Amino acid sequence: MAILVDQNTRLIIQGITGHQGIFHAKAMLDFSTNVVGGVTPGKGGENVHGIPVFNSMEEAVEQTHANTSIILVPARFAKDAAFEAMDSNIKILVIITEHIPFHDALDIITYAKFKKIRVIGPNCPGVVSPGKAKVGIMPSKIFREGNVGIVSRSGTLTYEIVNAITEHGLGQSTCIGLGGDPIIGTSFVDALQMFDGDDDTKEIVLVGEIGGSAEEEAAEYIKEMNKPVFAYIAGQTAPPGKRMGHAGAIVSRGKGTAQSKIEALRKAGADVAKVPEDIPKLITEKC
Amino acid sequence: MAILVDQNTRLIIQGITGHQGIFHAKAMLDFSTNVVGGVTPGKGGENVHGIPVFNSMEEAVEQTHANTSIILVPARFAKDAAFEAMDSNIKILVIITEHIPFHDALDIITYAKFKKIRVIGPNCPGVVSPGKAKVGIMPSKIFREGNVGIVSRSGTLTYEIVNAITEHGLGQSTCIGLGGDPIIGTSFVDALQMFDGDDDTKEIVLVGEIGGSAEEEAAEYIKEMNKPVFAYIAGQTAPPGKRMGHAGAIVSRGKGTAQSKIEALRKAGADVAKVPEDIPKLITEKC
Amino acid sequence: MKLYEYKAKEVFAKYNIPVPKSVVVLEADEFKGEELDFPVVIKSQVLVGGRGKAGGIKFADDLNEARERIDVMLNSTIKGCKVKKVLVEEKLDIEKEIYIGITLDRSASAPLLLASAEGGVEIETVPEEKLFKKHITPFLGIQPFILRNLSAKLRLSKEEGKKISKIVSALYALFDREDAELVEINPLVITSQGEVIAADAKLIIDNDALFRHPEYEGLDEDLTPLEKRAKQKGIAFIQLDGDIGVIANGAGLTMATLDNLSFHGGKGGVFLDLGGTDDPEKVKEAILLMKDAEPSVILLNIFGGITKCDTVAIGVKDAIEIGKIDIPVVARIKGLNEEKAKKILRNAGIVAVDTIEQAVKEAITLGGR
Amino acid sequence: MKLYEYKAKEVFAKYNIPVPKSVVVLEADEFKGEELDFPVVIKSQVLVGGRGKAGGIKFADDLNEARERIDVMLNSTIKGCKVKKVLVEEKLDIEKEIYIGITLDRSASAPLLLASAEGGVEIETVPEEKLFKKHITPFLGIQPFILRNLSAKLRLSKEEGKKISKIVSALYALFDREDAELVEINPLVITSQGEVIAADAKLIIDNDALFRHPEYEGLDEDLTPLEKRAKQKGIAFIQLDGDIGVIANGAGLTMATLDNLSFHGGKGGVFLDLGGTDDPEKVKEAILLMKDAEPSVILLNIFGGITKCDTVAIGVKDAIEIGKIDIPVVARIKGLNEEKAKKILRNAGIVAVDTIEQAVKEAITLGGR
Repeated sequence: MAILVDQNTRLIIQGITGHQGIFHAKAMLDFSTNVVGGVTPGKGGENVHGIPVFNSMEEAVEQTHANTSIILVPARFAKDAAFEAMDSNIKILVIITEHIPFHDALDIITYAKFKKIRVIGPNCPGVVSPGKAKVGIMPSKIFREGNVGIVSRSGTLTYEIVNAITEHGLGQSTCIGLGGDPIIGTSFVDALQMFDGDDDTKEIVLVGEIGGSAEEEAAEYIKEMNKPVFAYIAGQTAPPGKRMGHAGAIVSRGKGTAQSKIEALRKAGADVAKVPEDIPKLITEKC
Repeated sequence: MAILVDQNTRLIIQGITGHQGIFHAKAMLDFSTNVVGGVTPGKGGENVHGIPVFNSMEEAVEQTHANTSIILVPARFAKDAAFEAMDSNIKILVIITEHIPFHDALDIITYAKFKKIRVIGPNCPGVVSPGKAKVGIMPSKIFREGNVGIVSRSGTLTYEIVNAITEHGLGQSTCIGLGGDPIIGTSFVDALQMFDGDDDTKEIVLVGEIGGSAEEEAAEYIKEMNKPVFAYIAGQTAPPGKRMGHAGAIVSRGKGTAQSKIEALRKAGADVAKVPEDIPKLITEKC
Repeated sequence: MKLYEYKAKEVFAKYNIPVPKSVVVLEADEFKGEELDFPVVIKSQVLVGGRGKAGGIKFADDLNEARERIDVMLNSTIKGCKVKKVLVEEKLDIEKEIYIGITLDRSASAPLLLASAEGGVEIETVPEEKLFKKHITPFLGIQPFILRNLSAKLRLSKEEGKKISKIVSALYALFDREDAELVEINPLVITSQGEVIAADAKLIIDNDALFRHPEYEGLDEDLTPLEKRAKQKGIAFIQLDGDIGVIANGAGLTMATLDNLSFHGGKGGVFLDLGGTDDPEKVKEAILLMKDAEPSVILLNIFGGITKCDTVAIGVKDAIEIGKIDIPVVARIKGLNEEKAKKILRNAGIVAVDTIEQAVKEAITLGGR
Repeated sequence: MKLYEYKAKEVFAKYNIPVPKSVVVLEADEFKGEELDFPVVIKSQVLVGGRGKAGGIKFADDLNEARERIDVMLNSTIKGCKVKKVLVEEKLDIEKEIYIGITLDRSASAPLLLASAEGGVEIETVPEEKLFKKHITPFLGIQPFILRNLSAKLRLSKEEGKKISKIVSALYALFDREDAELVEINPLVITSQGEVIAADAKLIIDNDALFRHPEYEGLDEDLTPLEKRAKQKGIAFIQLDGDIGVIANGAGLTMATLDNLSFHGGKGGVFLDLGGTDDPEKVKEAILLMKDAEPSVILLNIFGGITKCDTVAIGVKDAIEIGKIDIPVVARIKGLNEEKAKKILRNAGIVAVDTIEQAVKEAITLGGR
């Protein structure tokens, strides 16, 4: 089954003719993702790796019946691209772009909530359901079909963990990168709920980091779950008041510490790994 | 069963200490409506006919667990009152106030759609489910429990028809006044759908008028319905380009004529009465 | 409130929407010819559509010709509207005509932005596939992608697209901030020099929002003197073609009464909605207004629900006495305290009947025109 | 970007939020004493909280006293921050202190308006029941009812409520239009004369939105020279307390590496996130930046997914050669082309190991401080 993206995904790539767009269009195609079109204003009629390019989302969705879109445009154009996507008939919107102004992200996420559109990101590596579809920029080779659902606020750190899981002989149902910004469309709780209802997912890995209280909220939900949850929290030695690379990774006014998150998750029954490399071992030990 | 308002209605009256508020609070109470509170900023702690008055909707809903609110405040304060209601935990909002600026109504209705709040009105007489609850300003005495569902864009004209139905020995399940403005929260189609799913409603009366295309859209829906629909359309002799009392009652650029509506309704299988007085006869003849 | 073109263009200019250089003239010799370069366009200021075909728009190449035509126009009537002002504008060197409008889509409960590369004609006649249409979410307004898509649909050049995008954004700002029901530029002209100018301007302001736009108060409107008086009193009053004056409470009921009248061969001369009031003062105002409209007969149709019939009846009786009204009155009055009301009315010499059908027939007989 | 108080107050004043009369002083004798009425407050301009308790706020009754205190303050360090500017303000006649702030509630994905009648203290210490809290829907902003409820909660008089409502509306406009992450007035003072004045001002502007706010560019910030350089180059670089410089690709991985280091008894001195790049230029910049931070050892942790490990390795090798870096480097590099990469690094004299644990242990040994 997997969640969010699969064989039924019909994907539009917004910004397909850019450097990133061209590169990742190929990678997503190679992952057998059903990429049905791309959008770059003014370049309608062209094609990228055989994918038709349209001038607007409206046109693209009309022509291709797409249900999902991925945004790979520069930060200052991302809000417009997101609104255009949400005003077409898209149900799932993955925003890869980083450095989107936070007030723009607020507008995007508020509108998405109103229109019941599932937004992943911004500033995220996307979503991968191995063997089915990749809507994102994660490296394809590290994945393998399996039953571990992964949800994370990080990029490379997630790849490490995915890779370790794969090398350990396990595989993934779906892997979601939520994004490193303070305002994101999908939370840990949202993802846990989806994994909870997914038959293909047997175990869940949660990769959190300092900042905010999304992990604490996840812990509340984990209490009610039957599926085992394994977690890792980055930033245990981060000093307060500093943004650790991600706009959202900051301990501010004593809130959002790794300690608080780890404690909440442990209390909720999750296995919290000391270092990311321990995750696969913890899974096989328990399951 | 009835629709929208019934024994489970827990009503707040916004503007309860005004002239209209005091009068209609009594009338609604006498109709055995469950009026749980009123709101007038600055008058918290007072009471009207024993109904506690609160300073804010937030407080009122917190204290009374209200699920419905009725707005009886002057037009220039109506938007604020509506937003306040929608930001509390209200599910149904009846806006009686007339002459609300149309851009204010746009904002209210747009926000209501986003928040999935059912708005009736503005510029409407409200909703009555005889024997259960009245959330509005319709005269109480004309109603009688029964199985005719009534939905109308008009006020007094509806009272006439309700009264005629009652005098004819029939009764009403629920009577909804949608409002005479061009921008209203609930359409004929919305109301027909609700009546269609209501066991207490056996026949439906639709009272339309010139302007817009809500009746034509209703006709499309009526085609798919099993319950018989009886209709009357006012303004058959209205000259184009003139607003006939209601802001929404205008034939403009050849659109919104009574003829077009009557034709559409007839084609859809509704019985269209020549004069409002004929409605009860048509019902008993057919049912 | 529908604004005259010259007034609408003043508002447009406030929002930096380019309009032609112009002067407003009330008498031919006010126009000196120095204010503008010739040739000029002379446009009758009337609030009806299609004035061009009706002779309401003329051109002039010099001062003499201009004054002559202004004079003729100021003494003319366009589609029943007396021309009181003309707008004299520099003639544009037209390369292309565009249509831009923002109106309300009632079904969608949203503003609708409409544009077409075929300007200068009625938008209703433009085939659907040539129209750019986009609903605007009030909280979001005109986002850049909407302008991009509009430019693409209208096949505008980059330069045209830029200028027209600015105008569309300004037009939406105007629509929003001025509480407009409709704004329309038809045509929006692209000149041979590549300038983009609003050659015409349509603007309707929401009457219900005038309380926050005092600048529009007292503006010239296309109302009869009686309609103006009614507006001041807050009474819904419309003059119609026929001779029978109809007063009812509620817009729907008033319309239904007029309809019923027409089924029986009568013809309404006045639509007067009393609304949900039984305030004797307002009832009196209404009756006096009706008197001054000089109908052959007054048909009163009251359904008293919250409104008490007897209170209305007293108001009517008083008004008739005070106003010394000798126009026959037929009343159908039903609902709360109807018996009392009928008695009051009959004592005042009014025909008070039980059904609307009786009332309508009686009114037609009494009117007898 | 956190603004200094005096700068934040300049922005406040643009939005008509009343601030005290003041001057900014860089040297004691710049202050002439004529600009303001005595007594005055002398406030160190530093970007740390709690400066009052740390001696960063003083009062003066006359010019001499003021200059003396300014001089002392300009030569002092408050909580580790060197005082470069002081703000001298007329002292307010305080009747009441209020707290007003707008921040982001990440869980709700919405701005949160916070207010309390107990101003002048840290908002975290105010008990929940005394706080006014309201999430603001971005598209709706501050509606009148919110201001009404705020005034009621804070038990403001009608006059106070009016003035503070205006300030709250202005503060939200500022928050929205200036792309602020946080705005705070603590305290908002009500004087004995009934004036309402922002005695302090906190304002953080979103770095990612600076492209549309060029007016904030080049503003003084609380960054180390290296951090400033990193910011210009677009590299996420943070100086920490320890001695081991950590470079990794991705913020999460960099944090995880620092954490791992600490579990083994090491201490990170630099957080440097290379991001998703294998651009040799950027890699070089990063290494040179790291060199100038003078760590005892550099720990490189790369996971190559999209990024190719060998490209990164070449960048590292080049940077070490060009920068003549003699700081020991330990690399753990994994993923795409990892074998190639390890060979390149080893040839450049870098310790290249397989697991992060090995790398961490090696780094601690080599650093040896």
